[in-house]
Amino acid sequence: MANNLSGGFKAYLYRDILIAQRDRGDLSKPLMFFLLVAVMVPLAIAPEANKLSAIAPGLIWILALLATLLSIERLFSEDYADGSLEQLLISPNLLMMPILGKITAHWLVIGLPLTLLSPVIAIWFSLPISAMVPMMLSLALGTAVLSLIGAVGAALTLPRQGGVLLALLVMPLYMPVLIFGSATIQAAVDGLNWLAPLAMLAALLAVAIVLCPLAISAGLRIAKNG
Amino acid sequence: MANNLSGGFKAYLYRDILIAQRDRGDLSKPLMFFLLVAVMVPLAIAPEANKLSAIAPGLIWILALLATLLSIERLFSEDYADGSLEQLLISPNLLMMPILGKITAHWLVIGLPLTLLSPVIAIWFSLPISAMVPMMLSLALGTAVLSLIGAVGAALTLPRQGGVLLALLVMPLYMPVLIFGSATIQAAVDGLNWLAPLAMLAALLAVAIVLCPLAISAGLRIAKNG
Amino acid sequence: MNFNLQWTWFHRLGSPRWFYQQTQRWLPWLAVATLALLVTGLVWGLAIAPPDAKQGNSFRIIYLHVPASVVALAGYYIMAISGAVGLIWRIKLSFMLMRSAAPIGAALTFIALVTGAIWGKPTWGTYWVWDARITSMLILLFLYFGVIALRHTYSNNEAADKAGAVLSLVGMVNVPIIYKSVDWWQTLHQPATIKFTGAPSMHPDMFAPLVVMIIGFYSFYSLALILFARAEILRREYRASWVKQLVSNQPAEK
Amino acid sequence: MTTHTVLKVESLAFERNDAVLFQPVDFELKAGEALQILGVNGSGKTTLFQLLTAILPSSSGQISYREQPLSDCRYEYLSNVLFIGHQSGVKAALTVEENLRWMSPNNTSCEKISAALEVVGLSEYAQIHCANLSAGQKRRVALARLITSQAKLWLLDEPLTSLDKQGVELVERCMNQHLAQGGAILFSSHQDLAQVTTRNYKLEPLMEVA
Amino acid sequence: MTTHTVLKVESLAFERNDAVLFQPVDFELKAGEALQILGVNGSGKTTLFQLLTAILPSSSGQISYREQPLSDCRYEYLSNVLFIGHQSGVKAALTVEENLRWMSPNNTSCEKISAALEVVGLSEYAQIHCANLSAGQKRRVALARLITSQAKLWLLDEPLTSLDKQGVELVERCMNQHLAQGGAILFSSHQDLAQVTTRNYKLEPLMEVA
Ligand code: HEM
Ligand SMILES: Nc1ncnc2c1ncn2[C@@H]1O[C@H](COP(=O)(O)OP(=O)(O)OP(=O)(O)O)[C@@H](O)[C@H]1O
Ligand SMILES: Nc1ncnc2c1ncn2[C@@H]1O[C@H](COP(=O)(O)OP(=O)(O)OP(=O)(O)O)[C@@H](O)[C@H]1O
Ligand SMILES: [Mg+2]
Ligand SMILES: [Mg+2]
Repeated sequence: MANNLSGGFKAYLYRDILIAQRDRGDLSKPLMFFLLVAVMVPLAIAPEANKLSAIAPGLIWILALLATLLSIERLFSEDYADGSLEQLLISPNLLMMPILGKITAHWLVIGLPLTLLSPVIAIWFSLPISAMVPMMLSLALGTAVLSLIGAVGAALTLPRQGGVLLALLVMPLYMPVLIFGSATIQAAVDGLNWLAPLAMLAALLAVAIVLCPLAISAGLRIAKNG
Repeated sequence: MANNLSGGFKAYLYRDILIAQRDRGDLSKPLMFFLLVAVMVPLAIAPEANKLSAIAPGLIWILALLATLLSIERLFSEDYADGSLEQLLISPNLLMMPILGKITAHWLVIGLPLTLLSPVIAIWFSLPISAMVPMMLSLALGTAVLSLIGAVGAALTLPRQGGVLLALLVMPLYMPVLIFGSATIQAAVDGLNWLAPLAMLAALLAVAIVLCPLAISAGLRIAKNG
Repeated sequence: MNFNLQWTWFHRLGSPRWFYQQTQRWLPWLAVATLALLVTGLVWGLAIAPPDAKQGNSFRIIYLHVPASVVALAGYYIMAISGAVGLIWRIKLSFMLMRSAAPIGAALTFIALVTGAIWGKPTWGTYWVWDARITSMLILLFLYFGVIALRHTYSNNEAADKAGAVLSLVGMVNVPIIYKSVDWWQTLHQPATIKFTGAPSMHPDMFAPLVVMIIGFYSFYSLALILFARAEILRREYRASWVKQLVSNQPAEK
Repeated sequence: MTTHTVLKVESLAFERNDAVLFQPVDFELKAGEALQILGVNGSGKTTLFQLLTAILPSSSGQISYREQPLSDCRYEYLSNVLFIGHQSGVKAALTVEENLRWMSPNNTSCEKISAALEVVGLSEYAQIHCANLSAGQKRRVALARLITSQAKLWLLDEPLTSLDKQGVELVERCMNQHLAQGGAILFSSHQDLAQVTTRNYKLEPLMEVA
Repeated sequence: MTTHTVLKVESLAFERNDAVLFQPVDFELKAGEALQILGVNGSGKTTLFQLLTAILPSSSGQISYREQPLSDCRYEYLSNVLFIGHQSGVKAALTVEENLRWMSPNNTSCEKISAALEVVGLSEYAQIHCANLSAGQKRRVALARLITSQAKLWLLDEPLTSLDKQGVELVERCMNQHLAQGGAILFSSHQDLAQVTTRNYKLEPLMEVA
């Protein structure tokens, strides 16, 4: 357990993907969830195509954000309840690698499917084809940041695993991702330079990969004390 | 325990509100959550006032729907984990009343605050003042339906308390609420007759109050059989 | 020996008791200074300073709005830094300061938002506009709320303190990012239709009372922080003998 | 005849996914009697309790309460049953006192609640949230129901787990008192009770039939 | 001198919300020795284990591992510790075999895993999801780690809960074997062990100081 070279990264990555797959029967459910929400939007908002395509960049990002929020809560709460978090905390290695493993698993189960599926939603909302590549790139980077930041909130709210409280903590921190993410797509739609906002997302990801695991391991230790 | 005249309605209502208040420190958190999500929308979508007010009726409803989804999952899952669901199942009275008590508590904590807060969001999105009353009425009725339907999903997904799975189950059932709810506001904005869609919401509520508790008690018994 | 000296100094600084007793002496002076500054600033700003050429008298709300905004922003850093000090050196007192800073900062942010909205009505014709600075201020309010809310999650004070500190540190990294991104988002989407009147271009007669008010607000902030922290100390240290002694020494009547 | 039969189980069987769990169960429980269900881990004791509380439906066989089949007297039966299972139903967010009040019959007086807390040794913890209790203390909160409840039939699934020696004695005393008042107890435990006279019933795994 | 001191605890204390939990703890554990922590419910046994695994920070006192303070040899210490607490860390969504593989050292062979499952009596359940196990069976999954682990120091917080009599014997056999191989065991239990020679250490509640 967690004694290999990668210090537990791979072990936790595999385990969490396996559990996600067992729990949901299969991994296609997140995909269906995205499609379903995407279907709902035209129902709630009058479905004239030009109106929809105007708000599409923002909607895809709000969707990504909510999917992360809905699922990130369980990142540590089950491990906390069944005692495996204790086992993680007493592993001799650093906490970083297992934590990054768990977050990567979360991204592979939530962020990646959404990225791969986004072209369908884009066509639905009559987004121009030229915006596809920037959209997918921004989603791939941005959802990873969302998972990382969400994990900080999940660690800090552990003893109460509070859905709404977690949302309150992380949503303000999600703002930059949301802004640069939708700005990337919007810029591509408007034919402007979309590399600049995309680069900002990449920078955010770099910062988050370095800082979030620190905050998370501190948070997990504190939570056990709570 | 649950032996009084109302057959457990009041007992479970009080208990669940007390737990909600303990868990979140206070009951103001759902309010902040709504405000926060409302802030995100203009950030993701270009914030010109006329664009925002065009999509506002739909957005307020999507917001209500998501708040319910985020919170309904815990309606039974904690009781299941700590054994109090077992105690509920072996109470000699009918399950209806305790279940309705729990759902009412959920609505008081989530649906009612959202309804009371919606004028702030409406001003933010530059919705006309004349749409306020229909909006609040539709939210009051509609969020109750959302809680009832959500509870069915929560009962059916119980042993796995699956965030995404639950969303997948209940979202199709939420469609009518979403459609009539946003139609009420849209009609009021457009100066049309908004009583018709509101009446539909009231009818949905009547049906849900009768049918959902049945489905929920069946679901809870099945879940224990696992 | 030097080392020893350093540590007693450090220890004293971190001791809630020392803080409580020291501030007892500063408090009256600070209160008087705050009152003097605020009264001077308000009278000068509201009555003496000339009315604005374009906005008339409605501009006078600036004397509440700008100081509140400035101190609300600074307050976040004060909170986060005291949290960091607590985490690194395990000083209880700085956690207490952090905890006290959150509600004060939230209140000031709220004042900034409300006065801004009130000012917005006569100048822009609307209470709210999705402007970059305004939006980031709103998000700051939620960051404060998050720190306040988190402490109810923990029953153990120490854990609650540390969790709050971690969250405010994460927020501190994010505040500039949020500010920049919101700013950027604005310029990207639409040309700024509304511009703040630049501060340096202000007339000195209007500017001087503003400076007085800003200093007054900082002074008020320190006063509030000390009072909140003192209450927090009593609440947390109620078991300590010096607190018991303090309470029993109080005259019973009144 | 004062010692009437409280609970009678006749050739009760349970199938899950078409697999039968234990050999058909037959026993009778009279008022004033305690019956201990024995069986190795996984033999189906917990499942049996869930059958007896009608949480799970039985596949065949009959359960009768005071000579009546359970289906005919469900309300009366369940009103007279106190069941404490592996999960004790203690809510972490509520205090010890709130939990006990919530789990006790409606008309329980405040004095009775605090007396019960006194007996289980939790008076000092009355205002503490149950999330902050130790494993044994949580168990004691659930067991305080033994004192506040008015049910005649106790169904206790491993009541002794996590309890220290005084705790075990305490439960034994409660049980003896209940029996003396004409109550009946069905319980499972891997430990033998020192002070309570019990009969045993052993759950046997099903032999594979060829 | 072959029986070196494995773990030494000197006037260890713990405060939560400024309340001290137990009287300062002092004990020494040598290789080949088992030490049973005694104490009533809520005396702080679980807390002590969390101090010893550095999950919680201690307020004062010193823990040393092989004569070195814990802070100096954290990696070496934790690599040599096997801790099984109240919550056993068994994941409900995984099968018995997957769980054991996941909880065992990396290089554990398949044969060793199935041998361990054989010993704890779960061979037939290897492919069953742990959500579908009985309380005692779940505990046995966790205890199978006693066989696959290579750690020298075992910290077991109430290993015997939910186990039937054979299960208790099984744990005792594992413990004896571990001791014979020069391992050390610190455990808490409200039951007395029949077959393992143990020393006791009693956690005492703190007297209120005036
Ligand atoms: C709800 C609405 C508003 C909010 C949240 C808000 C927020 C802020 C903030 C955060 C500052 C920055 C202080 C600093 O730079 O450190 C500020 C300064 C200022 N605000 Fe507002 N404001 C609002 C509305 C208004 C309105 C309507 C006006 C007048 C037209 C106004 C005029 C100013 C001026 C003159 C300054 C100082 C000059 C400067 O530093 O640029 N604000 N406000
Ligand atoms: N939800 C379930 N789904 C499928 N099988 C189950 C489920 N719960 C229990 N089982 C199986 O039923 C059998 C009996 O379980 P039960 O919990 O009744 O045993 P028990 O006698 O109470 O054991 P213990 O002494 O460990 O508490 C076990 O073999 C278990 O694997
Ligand atoms: N998270 C917590 N926050 C506050 N107090 C706690 C917390 N966990 C335990 N306690 C308190 O600390 C004391 C010791 O608890 P601990 O779990 O260590 O006891 P224990 O000796 O293991 O008891 P048991 O025999 O019941 O398992 C108890 O009085 C309990 O109320
Ligand atoms: Mg059992
Ligand atoms: Mg314990």
